[in-house]
Amino acid sequence: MDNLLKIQNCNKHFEGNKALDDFSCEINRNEIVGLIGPNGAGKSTLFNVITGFILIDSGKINFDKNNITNKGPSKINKYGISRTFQDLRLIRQMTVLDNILLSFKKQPGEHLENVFFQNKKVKNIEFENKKKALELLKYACISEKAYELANDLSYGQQKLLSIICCLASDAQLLLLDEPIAGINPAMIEKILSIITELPKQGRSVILIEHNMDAVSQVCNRVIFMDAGKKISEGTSEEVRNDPRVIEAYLD
Amino acid sequence: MPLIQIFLNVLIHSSNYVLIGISIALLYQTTRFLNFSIAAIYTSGSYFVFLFLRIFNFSLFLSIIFSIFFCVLIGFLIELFLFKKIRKKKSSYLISVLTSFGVYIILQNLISLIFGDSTKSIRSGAIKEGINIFGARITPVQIIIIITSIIITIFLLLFLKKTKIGKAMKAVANDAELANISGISSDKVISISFAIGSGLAGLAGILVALDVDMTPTMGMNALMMGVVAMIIGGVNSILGIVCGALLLSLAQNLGVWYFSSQWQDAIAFVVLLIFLIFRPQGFFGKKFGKANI
Amino acid sequence: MKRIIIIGLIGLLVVSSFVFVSCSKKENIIKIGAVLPLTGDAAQAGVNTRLGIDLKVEEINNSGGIDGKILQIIYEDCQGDPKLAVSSIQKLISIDKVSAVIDNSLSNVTLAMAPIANENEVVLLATGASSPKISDAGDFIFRIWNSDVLEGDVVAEYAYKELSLKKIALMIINNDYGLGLQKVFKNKFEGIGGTIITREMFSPGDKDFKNQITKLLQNNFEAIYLVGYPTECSGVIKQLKNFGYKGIIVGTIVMADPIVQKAVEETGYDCYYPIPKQPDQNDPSVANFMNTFNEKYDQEPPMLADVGYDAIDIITNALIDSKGKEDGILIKEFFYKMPEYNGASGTFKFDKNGDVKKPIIVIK
Amino acid sequence: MIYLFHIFILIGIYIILSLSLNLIAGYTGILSIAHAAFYGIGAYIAALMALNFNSPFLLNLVLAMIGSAILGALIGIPSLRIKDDYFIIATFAFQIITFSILNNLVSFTGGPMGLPGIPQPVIFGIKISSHLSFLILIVILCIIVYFVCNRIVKSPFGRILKAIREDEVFTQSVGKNVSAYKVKIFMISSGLAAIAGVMYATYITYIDPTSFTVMESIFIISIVIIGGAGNLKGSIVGAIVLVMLPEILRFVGLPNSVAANIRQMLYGSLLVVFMMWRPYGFIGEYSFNRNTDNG
Repeated sequence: MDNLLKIQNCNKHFEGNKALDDFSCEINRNEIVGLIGPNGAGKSTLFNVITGFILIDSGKINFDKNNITNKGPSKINKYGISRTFQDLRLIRQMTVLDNILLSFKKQPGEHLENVFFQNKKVKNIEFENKKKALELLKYACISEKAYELANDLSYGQQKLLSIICCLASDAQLLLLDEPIAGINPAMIEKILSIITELPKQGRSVILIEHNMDAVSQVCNRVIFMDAGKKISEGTSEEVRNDPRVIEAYLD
Repeated sequence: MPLIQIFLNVLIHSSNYVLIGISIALLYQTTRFLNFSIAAIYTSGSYFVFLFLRIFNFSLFLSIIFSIFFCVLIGFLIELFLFKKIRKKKSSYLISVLTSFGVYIILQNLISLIFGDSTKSIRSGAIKEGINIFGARITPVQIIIIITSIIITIFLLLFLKKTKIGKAMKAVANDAELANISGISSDKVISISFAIGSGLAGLAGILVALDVDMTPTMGMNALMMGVVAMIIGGVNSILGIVCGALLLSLAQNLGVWYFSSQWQDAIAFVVLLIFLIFRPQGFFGKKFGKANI
Repeated sequence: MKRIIIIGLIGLLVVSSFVFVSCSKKENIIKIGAVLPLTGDAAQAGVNTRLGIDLKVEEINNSGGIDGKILQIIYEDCQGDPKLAVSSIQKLISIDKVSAVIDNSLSNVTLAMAPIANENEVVLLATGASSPKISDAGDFIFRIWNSDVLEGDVVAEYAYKELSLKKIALMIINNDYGLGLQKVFKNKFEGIGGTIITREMFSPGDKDFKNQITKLLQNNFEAIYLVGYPTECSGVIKQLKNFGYKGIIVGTIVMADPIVQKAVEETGYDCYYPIPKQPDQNDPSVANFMNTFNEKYDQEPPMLADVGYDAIDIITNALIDSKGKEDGILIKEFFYKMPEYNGASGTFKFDKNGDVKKPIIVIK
Repeated sequence: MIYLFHIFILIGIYIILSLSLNLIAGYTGILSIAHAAFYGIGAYIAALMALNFNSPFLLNLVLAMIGSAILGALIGIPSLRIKDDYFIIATFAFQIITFSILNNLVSFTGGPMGLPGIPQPVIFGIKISSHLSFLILIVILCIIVYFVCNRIVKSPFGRILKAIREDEVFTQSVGKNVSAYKVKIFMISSGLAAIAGVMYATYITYIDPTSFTVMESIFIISIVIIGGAGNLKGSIVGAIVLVMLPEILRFVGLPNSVAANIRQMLYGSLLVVFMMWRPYGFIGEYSFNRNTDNG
């Protein structure tokens, strides 16, 4: 079995609303899965559940043989899941470079005692990380923005940056919440090309997206969900032609 | 243990905590920050009465009416010249909190500059023994305080439930932007809640001063008790605040009874901390729904 | 640009403070410092004392000053805060170069300032501080207010012997004043055979005492010993009445304050409290004080105005004695050898601790 | 001259206080009005140790810092559950309770009578008693505290603090244990505040609970804000300006009856004016504005 992520029978209620209703799915290694569905279907809730920002009422989530059910967000990130947010979160008052540096894992300088000791080691690793970060920026073709505030980037560049932050954290699974919504076509191309590259680096992706063309372009598999339930699963073609999906959209 | 007396004490104290608590909660709901300037308006209420009553020789009733009017005016002006502008800049709650604290310092010192620091009284008539109820004592003024608080609370409850403005306030409290979109002017609603909150705070100050006189620094303590009542009860529920006020004054009373009177303040704030940590939504507050992500 | 403004601003602050420091001393003026709580919870005490001080200064300057020099008081507001008081006295001594410092009724403030006064050899004359600890605060520390030891003893004895009270409840303000007096009173009263039934406390600035009174009145006693400042005391008395308390109230000298007097009058309680023996209108110095005060301010002298008045008077006497030489040591020596002084607040004489034993009588 | 030394010593004490509070308020974005409580706890621990056990100054200093840091963790932990306004109120509660304990445990803390006669520090056999030597000591301590704070905020550790200030959720999502960082920074901040407390206690040689009230906390916050939150130099500027200002106002010659009230009103106005028109303070980097109001 080559499951990276396995979600089993997850339930989540919000004041009577079922945000997740007995939801199960599996994500394989090196796979890009599209998660689609109408607004309020529970897609972002699913992301929040996987990354530990929302606790589930029942069910089980396994990641890479670890049980990550209802673990804290920072812990889950350490297991190797990284995410972006629908409302695009970044540390806007810090530079682009700092945002990426923040995302690296296992930084000795982040331990309090190392603020005063092991100066050299901290400096070396900080230097290494900086190099890696600049490489990543180069890869994304925005290295000239490295020392600007994240806030001063264009919307598309910010979305790009949030994906670069995920890359910096060296995650095996990336959860991308509408990474190309509302940005210009050129930027969409760039982001999609980065996403398609990911399986080659040994990473998997779950992608929430409304743009069906993009989804069919990059995703190996598509999951359609509505009202917290998984309605349909398969290639984008299959899902698109599934009568239950059509029905859900008509509602 | 004099149960009846303790019961009466709790009633008197909590009727005051309720008024100031609701006043703070109204403002908190619509503006989303803790407004310290309410403490100064609370104090101003009683000092305005003193001004009209003792210096202009108005009747007590007329003084109170005028005084509440002026409290409303002050609240309205503060909102207009400070907090509205801060909101326009989309500044965070901290800026508003600190501004309101500055306003409190200014107003409180203004009052002590004008009236001096010693106790001032607005009672009328001689100091009499309270009415004896099975050995417990309560004065007519205290009865009036309790009744007024109950009436005002019920009135507010109905006002928020039934009237258009009340409903608009609820809408703004839930989501100011959404309310704006659906045609409710959040600025207007906030102004109204400032007016009502200030009036309430002024009235609370007057009622206390009728019972136990006044000093320029009395507002801060009252504000904190109101905040404690509000948090224990839950910001969104008037009934919750009533319960919070009752619980707070009961805890203080029993604290004096079982421990010692010097721990009164500490007890109130320990109760507050317990609630903040274990039940931050208060008695009747709904548990936070969706995590704010 | 921003940086320049800020550096400029700080520079300005520092320079201006140096300018102030180097302000030369003016001729023909004798400066006396007064560190009083002019704002905050204890402000009333400070404000009252100032009335007395201003009155005496005006009298002295109208009659030609001291050796042709004009007396000037420099007030500092300590807000009842020891830290501010320390700053104040530092400033008074090293910048204004005052000849002496007067302070007010807060013992913790006096205790905080005492080391500085001693170090700089400037007399610190407390007008109302009553903590027993002040007796040992140093050579340069004087007070013209009785130590609590004296007052508590007298009142306890009076309550037991003259009023034949055997069971007393305590109602005490929770600060050094209240706790200090409570200790003295309790020791004395229990020592001579009385019983302290219970004790309730309230904080400075409290206005509502219902909880405490409710608990207090559950006990069986003959009188309440009430210690607090005028604001709280008047509140307690009024609320005791509301609760239907019928017994006696024994108090401190604070009861002499007009605010408390008014409360006692309105409630009609039997209220016994100690005062320095004499405020007897026939005494010329007292009568003079009462009259001039009334003339100037159009009101009866409130509590602590008389000690402010006397404080200036004895400092003036010391300065005249030293021929206008403003030397702390000379003033100190004058105080120690000063004969019995008859002033607005009674007759007194400093003992070796710089304390006075004003004769106390208990009045109703 | 001594008066100036005295003012500079006070400025030094407030620089330490505001630098340490800046770590929480300015860098981590958590507003706490319990800072005077830690200041007081430090002062009391050192004073009680010196008075009861006659223990050496440096030991007292270290113990005060540790004690205060432990209590700092105590208030840091609720900050994980309690947010924003409610946390301000919680710190307020902590402040009141601390005051109440200092004031009411008479047999232990001396209660309202305070603790007089605190011995002055002796460091390596040198007795620090004159104003000048105190000033030198406080300057040294200020430099050390500044160095420590500077090291913290410039390090990757400090980067996380700033990230928490700007967006807690994002910081969590990149794998940082926000709770642990909050507790740690609270401990550091309270420990540093204790240094100021120890210096105050040994300088004035007398402490009582009224020096460590809510008003004191608010004064320290005002220093941080008016100086500039999120900038260590801002704290120094703020401390100099706010401590000097009332001292200078002493010389302005306002009529006595109104001077104190007017001084307070000026102080209130300063707060309002800065908040309204210059929330960054003199040279701050953080204006208490968050891009995201939740998290």
